[in-house]
Amino acid sequence: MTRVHFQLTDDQRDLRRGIRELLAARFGREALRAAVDSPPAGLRYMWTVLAEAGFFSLRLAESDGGVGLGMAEAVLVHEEAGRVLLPGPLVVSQLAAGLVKGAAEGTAVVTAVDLARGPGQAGPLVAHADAADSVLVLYGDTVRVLPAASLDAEPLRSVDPLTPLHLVRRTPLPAGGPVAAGAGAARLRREAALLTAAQQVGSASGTLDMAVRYAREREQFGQPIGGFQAVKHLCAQMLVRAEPARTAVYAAAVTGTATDIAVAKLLADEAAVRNARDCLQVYGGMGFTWEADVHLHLKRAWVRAREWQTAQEAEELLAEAI
Amino acid sequence: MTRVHFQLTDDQRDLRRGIRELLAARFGREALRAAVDSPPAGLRYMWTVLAEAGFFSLRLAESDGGVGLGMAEAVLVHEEAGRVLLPGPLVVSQLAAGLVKGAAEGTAVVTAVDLARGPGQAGPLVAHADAADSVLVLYGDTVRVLPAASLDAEPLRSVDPLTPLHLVRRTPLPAGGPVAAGAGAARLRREAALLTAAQQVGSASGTLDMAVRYAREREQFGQPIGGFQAVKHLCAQMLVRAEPARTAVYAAAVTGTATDIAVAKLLADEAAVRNARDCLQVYGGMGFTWEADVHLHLKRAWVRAREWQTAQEAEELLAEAI
Amino acid sequence: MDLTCTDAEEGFRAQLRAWLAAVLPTLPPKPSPDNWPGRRAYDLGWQRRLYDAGYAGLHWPVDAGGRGATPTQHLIFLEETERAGAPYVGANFVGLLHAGPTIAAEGTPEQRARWLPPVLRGDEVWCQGFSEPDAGSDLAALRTRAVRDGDSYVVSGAKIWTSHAEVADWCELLVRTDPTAPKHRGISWLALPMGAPGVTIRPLRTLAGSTEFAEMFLDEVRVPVANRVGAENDGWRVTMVTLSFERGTAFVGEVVACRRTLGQLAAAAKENGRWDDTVLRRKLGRLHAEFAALWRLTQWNVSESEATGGVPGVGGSVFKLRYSHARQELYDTAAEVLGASSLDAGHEWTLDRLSSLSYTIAAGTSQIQRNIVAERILGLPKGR
Amino acid sequence: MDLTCTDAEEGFRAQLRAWLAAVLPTLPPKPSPDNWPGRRAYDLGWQRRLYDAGYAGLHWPVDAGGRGATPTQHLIFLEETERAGAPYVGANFVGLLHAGPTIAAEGTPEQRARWLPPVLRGDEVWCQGFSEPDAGSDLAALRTRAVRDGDSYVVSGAKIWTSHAEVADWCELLVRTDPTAPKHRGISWLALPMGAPGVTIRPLRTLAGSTEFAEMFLDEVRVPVANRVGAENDGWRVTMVTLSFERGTAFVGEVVACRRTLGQLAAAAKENGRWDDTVLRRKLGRLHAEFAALWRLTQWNVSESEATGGVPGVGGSVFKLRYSHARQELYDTAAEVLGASSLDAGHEWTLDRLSSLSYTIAAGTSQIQRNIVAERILGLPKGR
Repeated sequence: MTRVHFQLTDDQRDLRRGIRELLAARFGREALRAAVDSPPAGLRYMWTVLAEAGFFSLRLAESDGGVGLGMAEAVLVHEEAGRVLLPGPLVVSQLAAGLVKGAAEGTAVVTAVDLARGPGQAGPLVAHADAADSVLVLYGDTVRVLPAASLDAEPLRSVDPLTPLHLVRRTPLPAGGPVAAGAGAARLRREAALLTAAQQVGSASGTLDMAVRYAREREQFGQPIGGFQAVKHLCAQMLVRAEPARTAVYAAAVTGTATDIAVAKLLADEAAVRNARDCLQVYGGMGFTWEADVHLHLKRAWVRAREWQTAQEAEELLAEAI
Repeated sequence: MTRVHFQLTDDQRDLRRGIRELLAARFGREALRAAVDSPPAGLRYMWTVLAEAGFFSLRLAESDGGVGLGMAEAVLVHEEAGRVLLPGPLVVSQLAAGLVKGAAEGTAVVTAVDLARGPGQAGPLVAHADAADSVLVLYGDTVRVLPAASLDAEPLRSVDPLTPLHLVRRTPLPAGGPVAAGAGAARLRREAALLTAAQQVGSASGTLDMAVRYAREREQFGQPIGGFQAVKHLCAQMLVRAEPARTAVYAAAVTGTATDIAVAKLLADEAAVRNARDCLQVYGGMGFTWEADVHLHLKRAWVRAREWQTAQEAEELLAEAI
Repeated sequence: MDLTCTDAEEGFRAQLRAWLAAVLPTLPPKPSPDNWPGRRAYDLGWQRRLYDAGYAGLHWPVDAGGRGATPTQHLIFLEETERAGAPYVGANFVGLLHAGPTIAAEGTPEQRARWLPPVLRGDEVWCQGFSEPDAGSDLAALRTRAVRDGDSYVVSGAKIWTSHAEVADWCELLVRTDPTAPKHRGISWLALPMGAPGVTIRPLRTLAGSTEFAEMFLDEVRVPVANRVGAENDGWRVTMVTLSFERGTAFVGEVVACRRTLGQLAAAAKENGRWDDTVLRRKLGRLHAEFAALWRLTQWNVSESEATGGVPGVGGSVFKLRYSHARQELYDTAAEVLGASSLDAGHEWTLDRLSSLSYTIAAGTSQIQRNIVAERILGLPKGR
Repeated sequence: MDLTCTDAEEGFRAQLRAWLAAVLPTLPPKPSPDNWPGRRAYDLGWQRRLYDAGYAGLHWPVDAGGRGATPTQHLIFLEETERAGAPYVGANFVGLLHAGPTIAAEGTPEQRARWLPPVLRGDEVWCQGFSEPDAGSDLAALRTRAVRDGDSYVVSGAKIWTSHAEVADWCELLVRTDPTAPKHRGISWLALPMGAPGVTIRPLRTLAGSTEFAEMFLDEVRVPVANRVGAENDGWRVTMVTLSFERGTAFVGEVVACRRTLGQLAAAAKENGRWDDTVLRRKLGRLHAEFAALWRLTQWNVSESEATGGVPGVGGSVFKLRYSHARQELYDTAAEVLGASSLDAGHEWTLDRLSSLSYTIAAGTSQIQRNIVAERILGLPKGR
C-alpha cells in the first residue's frame, strides 16, 4: 500500500487554491497599483478581509477561535501572499494571533522590532509603523508588546513603495512583563524567518511566471524572445533556483528546526532576489518602468532578505551545524 | 602629433611573433603529448633551446651578456609559454638569471621554494625538484641558493602531469649568505607572481582559441555548436574574462607595483581556471579524455593559482590598498 | 506534508540496517581500481549477497523477479546502503538500472526469462552502447548501422563512454536500422553478446587518469534478430520507457555521499585551521544549505512518484542542474580546505574534483538540460 | 608599452586642472533633479564656460568647430573633470556625443553651420529618438513612419527612453522611409524641431522613481526634407558612423566615478565596523581589481584608437559586458556595507543601485552584446 509522504495533502491543495482565488478577487493588480501610487491606503480594510478568511487565526487552536492548522498551511498562504506582493506586516500579525488582542480577528495590525540583531544594522528598522496598532518588541530572549504610537522612530524613504520603514531612534522597553519569555523570542524569530522565506518563494515563483509569460509573448528579431536560448536558459535557472527553495521551505515547516529554517531562508532569499533580477533582464527596458511590477518584487525581496535572518547569519549557523 | 602609449611596440610584436614561432616549431603538440606520456623527458634539452633564443637572459643587461629587455617583454614571452603549456620552472629560471650561475645560459634549471607563505599550506611545495639543479629558497626577506639535490622533499602525485611536485619536509637553510637580501625576496615574489599571471593569461587565451575552433567545427543537431547561443555566450564570456586580465598584466609589467601585480594575478588566475572549465564544457565529452589538451590547461591553471600569490592574499592586499 | 516514515517503512529500514551491519564485515577486500576482473567479481559477489538476502531488484516489478518496492522503500535502501558504506552498484549498474528494466518493460517472456534472472543473481554484467563520438549531445544522431541478414543483424560502427565494457557479458546497443527515417524513428535496441566476433574494446583514459570508460568498435558483428527488444525502429521509445523505473531515486546515494563529504570537509578545516577563514566557513555553510535542499527535493520527488505512480520525468532535469553545479562547488571548496594539498592527485578529494568535472556534461550537458526545462516544463517555444 | 604621458599631455592636464580649480567654485548651485528648466540652464551654462575656455568639442574635428584633440587628451579631459567633480555633460549629452558628431560627419555644410555651433556654445539641447516600445533590442525594427509630402516628411509613431525630451530643442530621429526594404535599409535620419505641432512628450517614470526619460508621440509631424542628414534610407549607416567619435573614451568618467565610490565604500565600512567581515572585505578587494583592470582596459582601448586612428568598435562590447556587471556588483556590495540602511532610498548608493539595474539592459542587453562578441570578434556562426 502506498502512502503520500512529502507532498501537499488534498486539504492543503484546497487551501492554496482558496487563498489564491481570494487574493486574485480582492487584491488584484489594480488594487496593487492603487496601493503603490497612494501607499498608506487600505491596510485596515485588507486586514478585515484576510481575517474573515482566517489568515491571521490560521494556527490558533479551534478552541481559541482559530482555524487550528499548522505551520505547513501557514507557509502555503504566505507563499501565495508573496506571489502577488500582498503588502503589510502579514507575518508578524499572524504570529501575534493569541499574543496580541485583536490580531487574530484582524482588528489589530501588528508589526515588530528586533533589538537583538547583529552588525551591519545602523539601527533597527520597523515596517508599517504608521499603520500598526501594536509592535512586538523582541529584546534578548523576551517578547513584549508596545502600542505602535509610542515608538520613537523616524521615517525613511523606503526602497519598497509598499513597505514603509521607520528607523527606531530609542526604544523604551515597555513597562509590563513580557508576553512570551525565554524560548518565546527565539521561536518567534524562527517562525518569522520561515514565513518570510515562504513569501520569498512565492515571489520567486511569481517572477518566474511573469518572465515566462513575457518571453512567450514579446517578439524580437522575428520570433518570441523565449525562443532564444539565452532567454530560455535564464528562465530555466529561475526554476532551478525556486524549486529547491520551495521544498526547503516546506520541509522546514514540517520539522521546525533552526537548521532547516536557515536552509529555507538562505535559499528563498537568494531565489527571490535573483529571480526578480533575471525577470527584469527578460523584460528588458519594459521592466525598468515604474508601471511594471518586476521592480516591486525585487525591492520587496531586498527588504525581506534583511528581515529576521540575513544570508550571513544563516550561513554561519549552517556552518556550525554541519 | 599622436604617440602610441599603452600598446605593444613594433619590437614587442616582433618578439611575440618570434617566440610564438619558436615554440610552435620546437615544442609543438606532439612534443607536448610526448612529455605528458613520459613526464621527465627533455627538460634540459628544452632549456638549451630556450636559452639560445634568449628566454632566460631576456632581462639581463647586455653588458652582462643578456638581451637587455624589460618586464614588458618578459611578460609577453611567458604569455606565449602559457598559451602552449610549455612545462618546466620557466618563471624561476628566468628570474634566477644573474643570481644563479648557468641560469641565464640555460645550463642550470632553477626552481624555488617559499618558506614564508600563509595558511592553507600543509607544507611548502616545490615544482620540478628532480629536474632542477638549484633551488631558490625564499625565507622571510632573503633569497638563498641551495643545490636541488639537498632538498628533503617527498614526491606527490601531482595533479598536473607536466608539473612534478614535491612536498618539502624539512628545509635546512643553506650555510652561505643570501644572494639577495631585504627587498630582494619581496621583489622576487612580486615578479614571480606577475610572470605566473602572464602564463595564466596565455592559457586563458589558449583555451578560448581552442573552444572557438571546436565550436566552429563540431556539428550537433544539424549545425556547428558555435551557432547555439549557449555556446556562443560561453565563448564570449571567456573573452570578457581574458581581455581585462591581459591588460592588467601588461599594466603591472609597466608599473611593477604590488597593487597592480595583485590585480593581474587575481584576474589572470580566475581567467585561466574558468576559461579552461568553460572550454571543457564546450568540448563536452571529447574534452573529458586524456588525449584532449583542455584538462592540461585546467590542471596547470590550478597549480599556478596557488603559486606566489593566492586569490585570498591578493584580495586582502587589494582591500587594504583601496 | 509529512516527513516521517510509516511503521512498515521503519521496519524495513531496521531490518536492512541489521543485515548490513552483519554482512559488510564479511565482504572480501576491495580490489584495486585497475583490477577489472577483480572488480567484476567483487561487484557480482555483492549482488549475489543482496539476492540471497532478498534485496535484489528491490524496485523491479514482482513479475520481473523484483520486490516491487515503493519508491520510498527504494529511497531508504539507497540511503542506508550509502550510509553504511556498502559497495556501490558498480558493474551491475547497467543491468540493474537500465538494460534490465528495459527488458522487464518491453521484452518478450523468453527475453525476460533469459536475461533478467542472471542480472538479479549477480551472474552477468551488462554495459551500455548508446553514445557515439560524432553524436555527442545529439544522442539520436547515432550512426552505428544494423543491416538485416536472415536471422541476424550485421552491425558496424563505433560507441564511446561504455563503462565496464572489458568485463561485460552483454551490451544494450542502440543501432540504426532505418537510415532513411527521421532520426528518432530508425533506431532499434539490441542485446549484443560481448564475445561476438568483430567486437573490439579500447580503454578510454579520462582526464582523471582512470580507464573507467572504453570505446567499442563493431565490425560486421552478427547479432541474432531474437536479441532485439521491442519492434524494429522503435528502439528510441523502448529505451526512454526505462526511465520510469527510477522514480526520483536516481541521486539518493550521491546526495548522501555529498553530505558525508561536507562533514569531512568541515572536520578537516577545523583540523588545519582553515575554519577560521570566514569566507571558507560561510561557503561550507552555503553548501550545507545546498545539499540539505537537494535532499528535501529528493524526498519530494520520490513522494510525488509514490503518490502519482508516475515518472518524475523532466523534473529530474531541475534536480540534475542544481546538483551537478553544487557537487562541483563542493570539490572546489574541498580544494580550498586542502590548500596546497589540493594539487596532490593522491588525495581522494582531488580525484573526486577531477571526476566532478563531468557532472555538467555527462548524461545531458547543463545546456541541454536547460533546454529541456525551458521547453518541456516552462513551455517556452523552440527557437529558429 | 608605456603608461606615462608626453610633456604636452601633462601640460594639457595641468592647464585643465588649474582652470577647473578656478571655475568650479564660481558655478551656481545645482538645481534639484525635478527642476528640468533649471537643469537645462545649469548644463548649458557649464557648456558655455567650456566653450569660452576653449574646451568645447574637445574631441570634435577642427573643421566642425572642435579642437581635434587626441583620444589621450580626451581621456585626460574626462578623467580630470570627473575627479574634480565638474558637472556632468547632462542635457548636452546627445548634442555633443551623438547628434553633433553625426552631423559633423554626414551633414551638408549648411547643416553643419546651422546645428553645430549652438551645440558647442551651449545654446541648444538635443535629444535622441531611436528606441521604440515594440522594437526593444531589435532597434532596426523601428516602425515610426515618415511619408514624403512635397518638401516635408509627415512623421507618425512613438519613441521611448528619450531623455531630456521636455527641454530639448531638437531630436535626432530615426524614421522608416521605406517600409518595403529590408529593415536596416529603409531608415532615414531626421532633425526634428521639438516645438513642431504633433509632438507630445509624456514623462516615463523608472523603477528608481525618477522621470529621467520620456515617451514621445508623433502625430503627423511635418519635418522639412532639408532636415534629413545623409541620403534617404541611409539613416542606419549614418547613425552607426558616429560611434567612431568616441574612440574608446565612452566610460572614462564612469570608471573614475566607480573607483571613487569604492574608496567611499571602504571608508564607510571601516567607520561602521563592516570592514571586519572578511567576506565583505575580500569582495571590496575584488572590486578594486575589477575597476583597476577596467581602467587599464580603457587606457589600452584609447591608446589603440590613437595608434590606429580607428574605432574600438566591437571591442567596446567586451568592455561594456565586464563593466556593467562590475558596476552592479559594486552597488550590491554597497548594500552590504550599508546593512539595513540599504533599504533607505534616500541614500545615494541605494538610488545608484536601482539605476545600475539598467546597465545590463540599456544600449544593448548583455545578451545582445555577447552575440556581438561571439559573432563579430570570435567569428562564431550565426545560428539557425
